[in-house]
Amino acid sequence: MNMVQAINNALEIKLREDPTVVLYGEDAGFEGGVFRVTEGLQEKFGEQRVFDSPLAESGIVGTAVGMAIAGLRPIVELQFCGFVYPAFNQIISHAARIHNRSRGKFKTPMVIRFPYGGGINALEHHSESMEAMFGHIPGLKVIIPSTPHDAKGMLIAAIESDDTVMFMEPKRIYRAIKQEVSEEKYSIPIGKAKVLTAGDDITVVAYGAMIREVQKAMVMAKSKNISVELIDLRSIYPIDKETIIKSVQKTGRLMIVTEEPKSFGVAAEITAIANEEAFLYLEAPVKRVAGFDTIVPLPATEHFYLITPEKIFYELEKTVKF
Amino acid sequence: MNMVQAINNALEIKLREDPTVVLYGEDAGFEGGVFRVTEGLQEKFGEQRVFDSPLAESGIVGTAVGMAIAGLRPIVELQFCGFVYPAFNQIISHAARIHNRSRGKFKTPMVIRFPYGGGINALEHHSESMEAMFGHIPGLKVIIPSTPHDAKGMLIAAIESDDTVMFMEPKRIYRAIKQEVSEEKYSIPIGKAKVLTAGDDITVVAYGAMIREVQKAMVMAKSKNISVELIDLRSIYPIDKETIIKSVQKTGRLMIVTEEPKSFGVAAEITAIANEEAFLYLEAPVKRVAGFDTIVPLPATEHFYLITPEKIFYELEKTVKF
Amino acid sequence: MFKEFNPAEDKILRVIDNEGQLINKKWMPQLADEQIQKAYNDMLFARVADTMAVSYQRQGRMFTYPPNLGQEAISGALGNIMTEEDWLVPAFRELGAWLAKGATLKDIFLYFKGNEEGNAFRNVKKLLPMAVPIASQLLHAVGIGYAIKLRNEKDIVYTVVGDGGTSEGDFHEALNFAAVWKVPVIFVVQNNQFAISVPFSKQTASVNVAVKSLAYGMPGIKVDGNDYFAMYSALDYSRNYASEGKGPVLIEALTYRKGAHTTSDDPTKYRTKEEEDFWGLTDPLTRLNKFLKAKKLITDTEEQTLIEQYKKEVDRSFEEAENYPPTVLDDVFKYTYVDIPEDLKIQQMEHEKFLKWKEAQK
Amino acid sequence: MFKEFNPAEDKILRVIDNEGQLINKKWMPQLADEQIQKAYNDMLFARVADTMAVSYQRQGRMFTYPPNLGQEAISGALGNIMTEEDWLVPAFRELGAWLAKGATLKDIFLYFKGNEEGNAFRNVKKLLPMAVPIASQLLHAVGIGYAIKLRNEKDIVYTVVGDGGTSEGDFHEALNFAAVWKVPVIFVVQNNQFAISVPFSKQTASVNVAVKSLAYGMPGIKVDGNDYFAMYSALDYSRNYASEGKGPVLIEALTYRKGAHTTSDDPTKYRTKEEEDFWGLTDPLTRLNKFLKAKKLITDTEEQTLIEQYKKEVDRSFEEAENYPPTVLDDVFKYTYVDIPEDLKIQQMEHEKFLKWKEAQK
Ligand SMILES: Cc1ncc(C[n+]2csc(CCOP(=O)(O)OP(=O)(O)O)c2C)c(N)n1
Ligand SMILES: Cc1ncc(C[n+]2csc(CCOP(=O)(O)OP(=O)(O)O)c2C)c(N)n1
Ligand SMILES: [Mg+2]
Ligand SMILES: [Mg+2]
Repeated sequence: MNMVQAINNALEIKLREDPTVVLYGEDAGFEGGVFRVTEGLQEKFGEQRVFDSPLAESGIVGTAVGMAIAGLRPIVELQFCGFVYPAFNQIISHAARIHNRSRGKFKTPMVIRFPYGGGINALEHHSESMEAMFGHIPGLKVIIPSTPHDAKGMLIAAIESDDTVMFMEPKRIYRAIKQEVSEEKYSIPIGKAKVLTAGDDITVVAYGAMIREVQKAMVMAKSKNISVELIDLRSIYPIDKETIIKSVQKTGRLMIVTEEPKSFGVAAEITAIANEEAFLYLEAPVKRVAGFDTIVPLPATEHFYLITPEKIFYELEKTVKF
Repeated sequence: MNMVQAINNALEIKLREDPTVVLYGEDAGFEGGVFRVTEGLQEKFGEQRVFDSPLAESGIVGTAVGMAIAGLRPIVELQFCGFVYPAFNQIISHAARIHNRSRGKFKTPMVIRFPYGGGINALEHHSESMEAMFGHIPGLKVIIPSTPHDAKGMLIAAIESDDTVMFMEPKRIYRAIKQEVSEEKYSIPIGKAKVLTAGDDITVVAYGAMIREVQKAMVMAKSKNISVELIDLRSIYPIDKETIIKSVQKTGRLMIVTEEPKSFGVAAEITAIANEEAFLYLEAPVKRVAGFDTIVPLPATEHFYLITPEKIFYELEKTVKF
Repeated sequence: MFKEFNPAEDKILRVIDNEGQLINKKWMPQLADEQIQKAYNDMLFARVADTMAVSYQRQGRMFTYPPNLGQEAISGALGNIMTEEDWLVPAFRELGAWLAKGATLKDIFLYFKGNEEGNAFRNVKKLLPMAVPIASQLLHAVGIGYAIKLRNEKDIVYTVVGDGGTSEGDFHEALNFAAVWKVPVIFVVQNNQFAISVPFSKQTASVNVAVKSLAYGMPGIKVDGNDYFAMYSALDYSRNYASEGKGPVLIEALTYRKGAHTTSDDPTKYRTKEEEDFWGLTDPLTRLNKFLKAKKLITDTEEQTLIEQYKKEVDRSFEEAENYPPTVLDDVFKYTYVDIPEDLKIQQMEHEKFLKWKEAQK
Repeated sequence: MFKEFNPAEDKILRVIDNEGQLINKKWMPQLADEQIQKAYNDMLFARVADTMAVSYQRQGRMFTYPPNLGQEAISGALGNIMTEEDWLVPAFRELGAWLAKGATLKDIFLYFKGNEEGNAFRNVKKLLPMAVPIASQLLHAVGIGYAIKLRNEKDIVYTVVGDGGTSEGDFHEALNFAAVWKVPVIFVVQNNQFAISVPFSKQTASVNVAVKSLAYGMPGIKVDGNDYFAMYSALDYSRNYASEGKGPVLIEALTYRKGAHTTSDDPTKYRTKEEEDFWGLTDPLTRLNKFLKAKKLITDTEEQTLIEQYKKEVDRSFEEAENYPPTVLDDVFKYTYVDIPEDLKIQQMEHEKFLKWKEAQK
């Protein structure tokens, strides 16, 4: 399966086994979504459970909050990360807070899914990576898969979570990676990072579409005898400090690769964590390889903005040599 | 003047000297705002230039974007930091981007003012500190004064800036500090931090209402012979790396005091900067003293959440002793 | 009813006049005397509690509080219409409705004393906590309506918002979604003429609020919100409409916020004595009282006795709230997540360490 | 006009029928033959350019492009109504209107080839770049209208949005602010029946879009958007209304998106051949062509010649766009701020260093 199929499969499993699960969004019903992630689900589960909504993101998230309060488990699709902003008030003021506000009387078991990230030659607002903003909001959980296998297991965990989960889909690799994925139900716990490759010289933390880019850079690194320990963060919040710290204690060096704007991003948080918990182990400054603090350019210029394996290797080598 | 008066004075000066300046928001016209910051301005400059708007934050910011495009310099007031979210789409997708999108043909010289922060026994959503989110948005400038004097000079600079400026007002000290403030026009450049107290043992970076709390902690520190260098950050973005780094190179220790939720906050960014630019000077882990990653509690419980001088001193001492 | 009171022609449903005289027999609800008496008593209780809340606040025993004075008929009617199975999705100025839904005064006071525990209304099933971000709660009502419809249940969702709230994008999205999805939601707009200091005329240029229903293809009706019978009648008709699966209804309840916006507000800054006097004549309690007196269902002495009794009850509830145990650190951390992240637990533990250290310093 | 075509009764303004026959003399605009011919030619040009844009995209020479096929009468009329002093605040599917406002095809192609420089429309003063977040641009139009009013200028602001866009909160807030502030803004809703795959019936339950004007106290009118004369007439009337200081107007232009949503979309998935055929009969160019033919103002050969000429022109513009110099790193950094932060300059310098290193590796 590719990631689109794996997500579709996870949605199907949960829609089948749990009658409280509903799924909706702009074009998410009849057509199956602009990326065809929900294709076929309306046919299988009917218009009452899988449906199109009017074009209004605050409306989509706000109604989902209500459904969740009333005992459903809504999954909503927002069309692109750049179109989540109209829903911010509902996300921050309600989806993230009803449980706290009602002192546990009501909860909001809901999933807000949306594709994010650059590299697909898209229009303006279609390439954003805003995970740090969500990570900063008390009450939200924020997760990002990097493989079809993880996408399925993490989405199932998200749907089963009693907290609101932002499930961000790295659309650049929606169809780029194929993998054996079991048709059975399984879930991958929220909040656990995964060491993808063990190594000695430096720890690299990345997630989503950046994993593949780091892996390409690792081929170059290998030829220079640099041994990289690669961690797939998977969960932006809660963040798996333990896995990161353990690795940094071993390698003494840390680099973070993210496609978000650099300032005030996830990479800064991870740097702060390493600093707080592994200060005495750090042999070089933690390196942030991230997007520029600019708007993601349109396709003709985006190649300057995208983080390439060369760029990763370039910074990797410098950090290892520090 | 207190900070309310200083801000009012800055608004008056710019309304008087620049006919393109207009000022509006919910209750900002006739009544002079819920905190009386704009009091008297409608009387002085008429209903066309200082006015009430309908209750709709996206509308307020979105129309300001249009006004700015058409050559005005709108200043809009949003009632509380917790009510900025409905305007996020207009702020992120437009106020921060029109200049880029039109390749410099149009710009958005506008100021978005709003009170933020806790400590005033307020209702839910009235105590938030979301500066990190704004700092993360390419295209925005984000500034926070800590004194009446700074508030006036920084606001004048913000109004004169050709970029969109988020001007966040620490409402907890709106009336708490009185100062001689010149009636004359002056401005304080955006992006420059200020060393408030020179010291040797540790650098503390703070801003807004936290400055006063740090100063109280410094009294305790002094009695223990700890010499603190206190920096008022003033500008969240652009961030004045130079001033911070220079100080850390001298003291070898850094603590950041912010009232925002800790994870993915301003304190993480400053930690990352210190790590990148002063790694070899750091003698202890950079310490973040920040809010919990929870929702700010209501008044009966807020004292647990608020950062107190004792808490600052407690962490200060530990960091110095590290 | 919806045709008869076409909001585009700015018609208004009114059943009794300011003197408590019946002026519209057709829409006078069929209520037993005891029902009317009970309604009056509920409204009176709400008024007593509201007035006392303001004075507790003045005494510094409560934080900011939004008075309900003058708006009692709306929640009075709501209270008599709602069943236990119905949902109430309130804003923040709904004292009477909360009470009608079964919330305790103790909880309400607790909340305005700054303890979020009061907002849980633990003893009431289908009552949402108060929502502060204006108009945002309307979408929750629509989502709940969707769940009801999906499960083929019979509940109705009542949700309330102010005139200022009609300007927010969420108002629009909520009404639009509700009508497209045909969910059983009754939107009640308390048009009390002001959003803090901003008068209705600066809020919208439409002839009234009810006409906004046309934008969504749902019925809308403007009602004298200070007329208990008119409110009851409109709610009753709307409830039947919604429960027949015909979809949502928008009710504009014309009223006047006689008090301040909140206890931190001073309305004399932005409105005149004449205006206040004009609206004073429409007071919902006075009108219903006159109606009851004409029917000899109440006397001044009876009313006085009631008021004294209510005052005691309110004071008792307030005491309960005052004697409520103080909050603890755990209250900050316990509910941000259902499944609490490890890191948050560590933040709590570290703060406990600090508190111990602080204690030790003394 | 607004009374005659009451949107609450779902009236529609139509001037010629599908056969190009005049059916409403009263509202037939007084246009000279040459004006009508010019309008037709503009629409034809837009159609040729649009069709060719789709095929450039198919050839992989352009990125995603949103076709305008079938919606030419709306922008054709807009183009003839707008003056140089007027503002146009477009969404993203406004090819004809951009061209009418003076934008060059080269710029438009450049934009859809992924270069933001094309979106600046440097040669046109009061044309905003295209806005992608649905309905958000409407508020900018209102703000511009406010500036015009404050400065006592005479300009009119035209702004365009789709039927899907009417569901967004910003649509509501924009119309409400516009009416309260009484600004000279004309809102044109291109109701092309679809928001990507979602049909109008799932977008709203209101009888039409025009009736939504009642919610704001502004006039609204539903117009046959595939009838050039009806569109012209409605825009002309609305412009006069707005320029008399009476405030904003909402025009619903009923049309049909004959093409795909964008070049990445396949409409056969969600609509039927019958539906497409039905709307095919209302094609705006065919209708105007029939009208012109009946008046002997155009022949098939003339039209063919025009098309050939336009094709060459379009190809020339496309070539210009293709030959436009490639972008440089500076294009990423130059415009995020007017006053560029030091740190951003450093990010750029560091990336330059990396690019040099990379170059050196080869
Ligand atoms: C989104 C949002 N913006 C601003 C506020 C601040 N605020 C609180 S009440 C209020 C006025 C509400 O007016 P209305 O909707 O008429 O209700 P009323 O207070 O009259 O009951 C405002 C602006 C808020 N709570 N939420
Ligand atoms: C805020 C926002 N949400 C979602 C999208 C994705 N999107 C692009 S076009 C479109 C449909 C627009 O429909 P309509 O307003 O009818 O305009 P049309 O495409 O028919 O011209 C959607 C959902 C967007 N651009 N902006
Ligand atoms: Mg009100
Ligand atoms: Mg459309």
